[in-house]
Amino acid sequence: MTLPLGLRERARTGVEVAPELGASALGDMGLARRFLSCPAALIGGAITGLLVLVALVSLVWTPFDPNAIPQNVHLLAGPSGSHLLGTDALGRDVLSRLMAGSRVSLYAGVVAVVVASVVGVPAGLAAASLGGSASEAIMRLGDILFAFPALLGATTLTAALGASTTTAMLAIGIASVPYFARVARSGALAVLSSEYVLAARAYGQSRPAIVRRHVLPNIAPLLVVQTTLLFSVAILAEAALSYLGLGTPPPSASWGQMLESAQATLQTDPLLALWPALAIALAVLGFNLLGDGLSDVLDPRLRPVA
Amino acid sequence: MASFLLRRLLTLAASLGVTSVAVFFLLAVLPGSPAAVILGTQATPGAVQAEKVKLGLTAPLWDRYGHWIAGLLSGNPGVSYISQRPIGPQIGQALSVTGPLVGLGLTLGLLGGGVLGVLAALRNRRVSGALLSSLGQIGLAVPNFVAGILLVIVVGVKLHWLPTGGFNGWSQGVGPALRQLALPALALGIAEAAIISRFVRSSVVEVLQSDFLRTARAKGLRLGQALVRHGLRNAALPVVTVLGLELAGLLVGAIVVEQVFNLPGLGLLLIDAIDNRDIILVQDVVMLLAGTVLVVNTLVDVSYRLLDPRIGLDA
Amino acid sequence: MRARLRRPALAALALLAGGATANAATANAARPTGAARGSGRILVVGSQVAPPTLDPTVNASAAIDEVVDYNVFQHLVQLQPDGQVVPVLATAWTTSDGGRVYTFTIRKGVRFSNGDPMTPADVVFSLENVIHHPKTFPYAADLGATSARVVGADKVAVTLTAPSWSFLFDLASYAIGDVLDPRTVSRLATDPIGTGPYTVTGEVPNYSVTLGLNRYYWGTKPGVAGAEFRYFSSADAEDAALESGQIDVIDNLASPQELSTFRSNPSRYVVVSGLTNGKVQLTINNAAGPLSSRLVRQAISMAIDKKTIIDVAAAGLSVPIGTDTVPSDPYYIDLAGLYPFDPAKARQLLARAGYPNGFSTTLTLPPYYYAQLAGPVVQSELAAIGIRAKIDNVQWPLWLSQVFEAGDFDLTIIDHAEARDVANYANPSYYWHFSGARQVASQLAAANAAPTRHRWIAGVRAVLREIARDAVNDWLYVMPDLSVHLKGVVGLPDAFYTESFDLTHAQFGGSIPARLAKAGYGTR
Amino acid sequence: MRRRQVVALDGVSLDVWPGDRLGIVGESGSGKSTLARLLLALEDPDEGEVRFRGSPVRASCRAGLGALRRNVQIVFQDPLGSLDPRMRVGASIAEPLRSLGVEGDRDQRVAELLEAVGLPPGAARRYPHQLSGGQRQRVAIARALAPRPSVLVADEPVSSLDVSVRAQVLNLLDDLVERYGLTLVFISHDLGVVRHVADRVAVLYRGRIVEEGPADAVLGSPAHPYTQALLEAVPRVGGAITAPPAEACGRGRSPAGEAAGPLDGPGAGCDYSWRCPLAEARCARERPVLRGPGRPTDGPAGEHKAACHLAFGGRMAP
Amino acid sequence: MSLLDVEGLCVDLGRVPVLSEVSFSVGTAERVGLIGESGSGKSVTALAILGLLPASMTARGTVRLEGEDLLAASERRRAQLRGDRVAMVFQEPTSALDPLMRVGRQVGEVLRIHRGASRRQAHAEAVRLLGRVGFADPEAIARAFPHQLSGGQRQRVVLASAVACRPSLVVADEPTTALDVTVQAQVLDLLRHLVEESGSALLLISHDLAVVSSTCERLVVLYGGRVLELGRTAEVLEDPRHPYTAGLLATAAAVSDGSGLRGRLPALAGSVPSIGAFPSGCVYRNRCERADEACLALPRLESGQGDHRFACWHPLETGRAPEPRTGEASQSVVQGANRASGEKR
Repeated sequence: MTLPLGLRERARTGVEVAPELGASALGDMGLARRFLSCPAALIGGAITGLLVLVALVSLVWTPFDPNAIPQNVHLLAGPSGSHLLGTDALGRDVLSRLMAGSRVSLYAGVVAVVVASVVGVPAGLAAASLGGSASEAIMRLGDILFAFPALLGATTLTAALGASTTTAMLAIGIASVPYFARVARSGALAVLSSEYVLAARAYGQSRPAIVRRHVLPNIAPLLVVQTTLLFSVAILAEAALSYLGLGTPPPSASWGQMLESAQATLQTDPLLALWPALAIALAVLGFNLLGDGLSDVLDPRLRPVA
Repeated sequence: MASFLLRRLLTLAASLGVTSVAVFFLLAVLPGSPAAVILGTQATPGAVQAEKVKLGLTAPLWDRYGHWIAGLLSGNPGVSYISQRPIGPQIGQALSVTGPLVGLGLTLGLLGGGVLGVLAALRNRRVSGALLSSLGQIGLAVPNFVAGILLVIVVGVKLHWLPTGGFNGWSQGVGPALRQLALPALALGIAEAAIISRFVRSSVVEVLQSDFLRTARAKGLRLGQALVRHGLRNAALPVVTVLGLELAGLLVGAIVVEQVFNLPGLGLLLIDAIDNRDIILVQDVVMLLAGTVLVVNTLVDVSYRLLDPRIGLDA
Repeated sequence: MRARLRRPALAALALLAGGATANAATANAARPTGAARGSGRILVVGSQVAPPTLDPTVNASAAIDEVVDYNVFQHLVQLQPDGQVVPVLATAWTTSDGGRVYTFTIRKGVRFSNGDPMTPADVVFSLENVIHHPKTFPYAADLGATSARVVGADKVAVTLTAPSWSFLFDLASYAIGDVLDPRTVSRLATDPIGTGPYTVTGEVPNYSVTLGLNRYYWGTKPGVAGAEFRYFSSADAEDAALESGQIDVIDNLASPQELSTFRSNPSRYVVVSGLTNGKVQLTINNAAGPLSSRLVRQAISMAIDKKTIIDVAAAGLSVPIGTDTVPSDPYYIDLAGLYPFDPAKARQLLARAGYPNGFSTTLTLPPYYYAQLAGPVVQSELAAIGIRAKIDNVQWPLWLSQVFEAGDFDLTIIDHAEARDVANYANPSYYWHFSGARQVASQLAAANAAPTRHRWIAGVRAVLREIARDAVNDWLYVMPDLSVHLKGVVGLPDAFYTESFDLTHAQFGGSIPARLAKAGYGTR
Repeated sequence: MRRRQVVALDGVSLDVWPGDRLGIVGESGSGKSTLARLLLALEDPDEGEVRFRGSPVRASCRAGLGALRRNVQIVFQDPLGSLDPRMRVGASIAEPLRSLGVEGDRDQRVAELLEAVGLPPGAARRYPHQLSGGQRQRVAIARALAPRPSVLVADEPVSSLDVSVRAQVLNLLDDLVERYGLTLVFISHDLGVVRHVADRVAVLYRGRIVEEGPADAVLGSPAHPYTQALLEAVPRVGGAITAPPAEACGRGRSPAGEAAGPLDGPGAGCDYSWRCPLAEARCARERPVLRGPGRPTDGPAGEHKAACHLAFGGRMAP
Repeated sequence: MSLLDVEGLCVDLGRVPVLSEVSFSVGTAERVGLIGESGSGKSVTALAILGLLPASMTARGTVRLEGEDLLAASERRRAQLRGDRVAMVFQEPTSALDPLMRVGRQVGEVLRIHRGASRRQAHAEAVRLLGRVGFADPEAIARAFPHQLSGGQRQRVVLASAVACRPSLVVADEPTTALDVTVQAQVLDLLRHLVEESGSALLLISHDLAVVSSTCERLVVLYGGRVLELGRTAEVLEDPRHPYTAGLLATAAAVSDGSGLRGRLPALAGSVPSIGAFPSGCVYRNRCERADEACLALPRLESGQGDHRFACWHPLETGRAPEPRTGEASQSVVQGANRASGEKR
């Protein structure tokens, strides 16, 4: 349960800023060009793109049915022509399950992000625009949530709602709320203290309109970066929680599940654990790199105060 | 200063209070009861009820909460439902493992992350810097338990340098105990170093671009000297602020690493307690973990103000 | 299902740890510094679930008995690995009143490990303790006694509620038979005092329990200097510990799939694969919708290929059973062929029951490996006949409260580990809601009251056939027990019909006396 | 806890009449930006009030703000910071029209405004960072003019611009004020700049107006020693530096010649007295009121006034 | 031989030229002003002289200080010279000081580096220096942290450490831009006194013609990374030959002039391009109303009278007043002690 990895860092440091000198020389490059000229974004984008592609393909085609247990059980077969990555302890095709598992990982990220952002972003915006004791209360609640071991939240939710990817990611999403709230708040504070917001107030724009038309578009890059990083966190967490029996239930193919079931035959069939482990590491690396790259590519001027 | 401390302490107390309520009631609604676990499949409805009465689980929630809190405040964390033993010594024993483990992990993380981060910052925008950064990326992508297992293979099994797991207590002597904690601490420290190195890197990059560092160089210090004399102190400040956050991460990490290395620490205690619905033990351990994080965050907050002369304690 | 409460999927956290151990056999032979040496070596036993307490009178956890039963506490009579009930703290017994009263002659000269002499009064105290706490003393009901009293200088008489052919077996098998020192019962949780060869000398909760030799032991001193039970949260860490010589024995592997490593090195390891009393079964809620139909239950039985299940969940090291009995039972009967694997027939039965298109149901799985492994197979095989089972994984406490206590489930997979527990089918409120429970109850009562052992066996067999015909549950296979120890360790039990990991005769090296070998100690 | 109360402005009374070109001069910390925010009802004063066309307006009371919002607009110092970086220039200029509910064809109005500030129509499609500093400031001015305000507040509008661009923007402001008959409140630290756009000048020192009057009078014959010091300190091309006399400066007090901000001003007397080379005993005791020559108290509007015991007929040097 | 000789200094940011062929010199104890707007490369010039360019920039050409080529020197050698022979004052006194270090130590540090002073000696000297830059209670200031001082005080601290080793050259990059006008005057005054006292030369870099012209004996006008004009202050002010200089002069004079009142200001056309976006040939040609095809070629620095030089194909005639582009107000361009009024219109 290595929960909050990159988020922790981002929550504090926010977006890295390109050095002042040279910024004007790089000047008016388009978003696409800046993306293409940033190796981290490019590699991360390629990995995550591949992940999405595999997930989409797996919806319509996998070499075998990832969940069906064949009648004439061929257990733990090594890689072969028909089963490129072999079969698992129940005779299921590992490649098919790996492909299907990408869906679970992406789904995990989506659920976690939706929960974390739906709660965290409004909370952070409220903290930033209300200020004073309301802000203090919101942020202290975030601290408490943060201090609360996510493992316990996951256990409780699973016990209450049953083990499923959704439940596990609900817990991860809730645990990530403080990060989104912090980022949203610090970004919003930077925007709200800007002169263009002052100008907007001077021409009579209402507070909600300021948040909608100025704050949200301006903190969007921060949130996009945060979202990418939460994806990597969610993939790790899904794997960890699946081990604990708190995540995706079998027979659904999830990488965490696959790792969990592979550990029993680790000595004889280490490859069975290697594939999902590699998939997890690659996906996490991809999302982390994409997040890092995007934070460089997307507007580098806006940085959160805090 | 005093008023700031007072205010911070009040906030801390309020946070701890809210946390205790959250912990208690979250666990109160957790399905499954210690009575059922104790009786196992020998249970009959009457027996479960009798066991619940015996354990005091039938009292109103607020009474139980009050009883628990009163106990905690008077230094008595209560008696385990399942083992019927006082919890204090159990937690103390577990802390004697987890505490040093987390401490060592943090130390290794700070040292490794510091060195890696400074080097990556100095090599910023160069190939070697990118390589150092990707080292950090890999550290982030490999979960700490996988790192731990790799360590077991390489250091423990292939090289036979250090034991692969278990912990026989401090009574065996500090040396052997540290040897047993070395690999787990390293497993914790690697992931931590990866995280901290990224903080340090961005912090040092910022300092490297700062005017005062340029001024220091204009005075005749070479880059390295200027960094040592002026840069690192300044770069360390933002890193201090994340220590509280990192501690929370380390505590969670320790739970996992204790599993891998079979260490009788808080993680094992907590997971067993959850499995057994030993609710009061779970409450105590979670309060300890959450409380530690909250307290450390407060300490970090205060010390940050002490370290940085620009921020008054009045503010 | 009490037995073998293995640490669930948690163990899996140590992903890849097994890889670490592949070459560990040659590495790190150093023994932990914690092990005392002196006169001899301490035997270190690896296990998975640590005892929550050492008090067997308040908690049903099998992990308690694993350590303290037979090793620390002894019974009047005990069960040998060969299945024989033999006198231990009693030297002899007689029955009277049509089998309702058992009179035991208590062994003389026995002392508790604190030096207190064991008296018949202590025996009475121990039994009365069970009788007076029927609700919170685990397995108290199995004693089936109403009173115990001292009758003469060295005799204790126990009066049963009804004649029972399994009283001695129950007294030998469960902690209800433990003879306690009345002066120490308040400290049982940490300092259990018994008459066995060992006494508890140290404990690190969730990590280890150390046993030293009982100075006052009345029998032959064990061939080891002491013993330590070390608990592993991860199976891989446990395997690594054995391979690196940090432990000597693994009591019950977490999963049969680990076996291959040890089997491949027979010069170093001894693998003991014995059977237990455990019956791994697909429990069917007889009161839940379509499942209340016998035809449906029979269809399920025919849809599930036991061989596949045994291959997947037990590495092929088990035998199928067709009803609630295992080969070691005196009344064992093989009904495994009653519902042969035949999906086509199963589909017909389903159609006859009115479900030609099958139905949807839920398969609730506890976090134990056999259920986790067998679950998907069952799901897949049920799907083949049109029954769409959704898998719901639950934690153990939740399984207990939701499935076991509340009976709120459709299907579940569980190991019913208790021996001779056919009486569960006589309980109409038992969680599977068997509709014929009352009839079975009277049949069983009659059988137990049977004047001869033969009639008793015949009566129970009738019940077993009855529940099999009704397909109350789908019995899958006998739970195997897979232990591994280093070649030099001898005198360990060959089979595990109680929860005790009996170390009474354990020793390093040397040969096993023929008497013990015959009783089932260390022949494999 | 010892909370220091920060008084940014203290007892400022200022009238702006239609058609006025009022320059407000002050160094950093003199309260000039606070004054701008008060004028726009972006903040509320702790005491006193801001009246627009006779009715008091409060930032906290939306109801009375409508007329003010439509009629009073502001241009800030940093044109990059005052434009939303994620909004195209055209959208930025149209924003006030949208939020104030101004009817009409917005695109056309945007085009008009761009033309008025001397930007090509294509500028509407650009982002602020694609423009130069001067162009950005033109956009900010266009946005301020969008709702056809009658009053324009310019808070240091040219101090972040390149020297060679500064004059263009000042000239543009001048033109626009002329063309639309605007009332201008021009806030700056730079006397030279103020002189070129203002008819009337008020000098702020530590949150108080120390001198006020027609620009030629105030700048031509300053009555307050602070104004005089300010004027002398302005470097002239080819001129020598005239530093105001340095004071003893210790820790906690401000260095000579620098307004340390409104944090720890002396209590009763003239705020400038401890820096003033002419200060007398009573300057430290008694706070001078703003007054014109001749009369002991408030003079008529528009008259040259100064808050100095020694001004007008005191012993001050001309 | 001059104290500082900059010859053909070019600095590139990647492939973008930031400075091109910049040459000028500073004599011993001479005060030279470097005028430039944003993007002119004036700060880069300062950093190049000190050898403090960011890693992303590369410098070519020669920068000789007392005959020693700094660009060719090792970093170790340059570090020896920095703070000792050549000192630098930066624009932002707030960020130029280490926020975590007491002021006294920061001032004394340069003596510890170059003079091997002990901690105690350095402190004593720091206190003395702080007294010299006008602090009444230098002991207290030495114990203060930078944030406890005002902007002007901080800049005095920076000045104190700059002159601590009596360098032969002080490079001051916009030292007063962040300060209020009254403080600016004092700091400039102090700066001049300090360099005079220690016999140092001063290279004063500013965008403000008024500041530079009132302080320096010679001027260098930088635009788009190139020197457009340089010469003695009086000559350049009196007789600007480059249209840019002339325009700048007109604007600056009009703004800083104490006597003029409302009216149109003489203004330069267009805006300053960003780095890398300056036109080829004459860098000013896209804003210059005298520009024609000739300006597509790069103009060389032409010699005028004395050491007055300028780079323009169509220079203003000598003695002619700069032409205001607009402006009704009739104003003297130059005034004060230095002189001759160039009347426009």
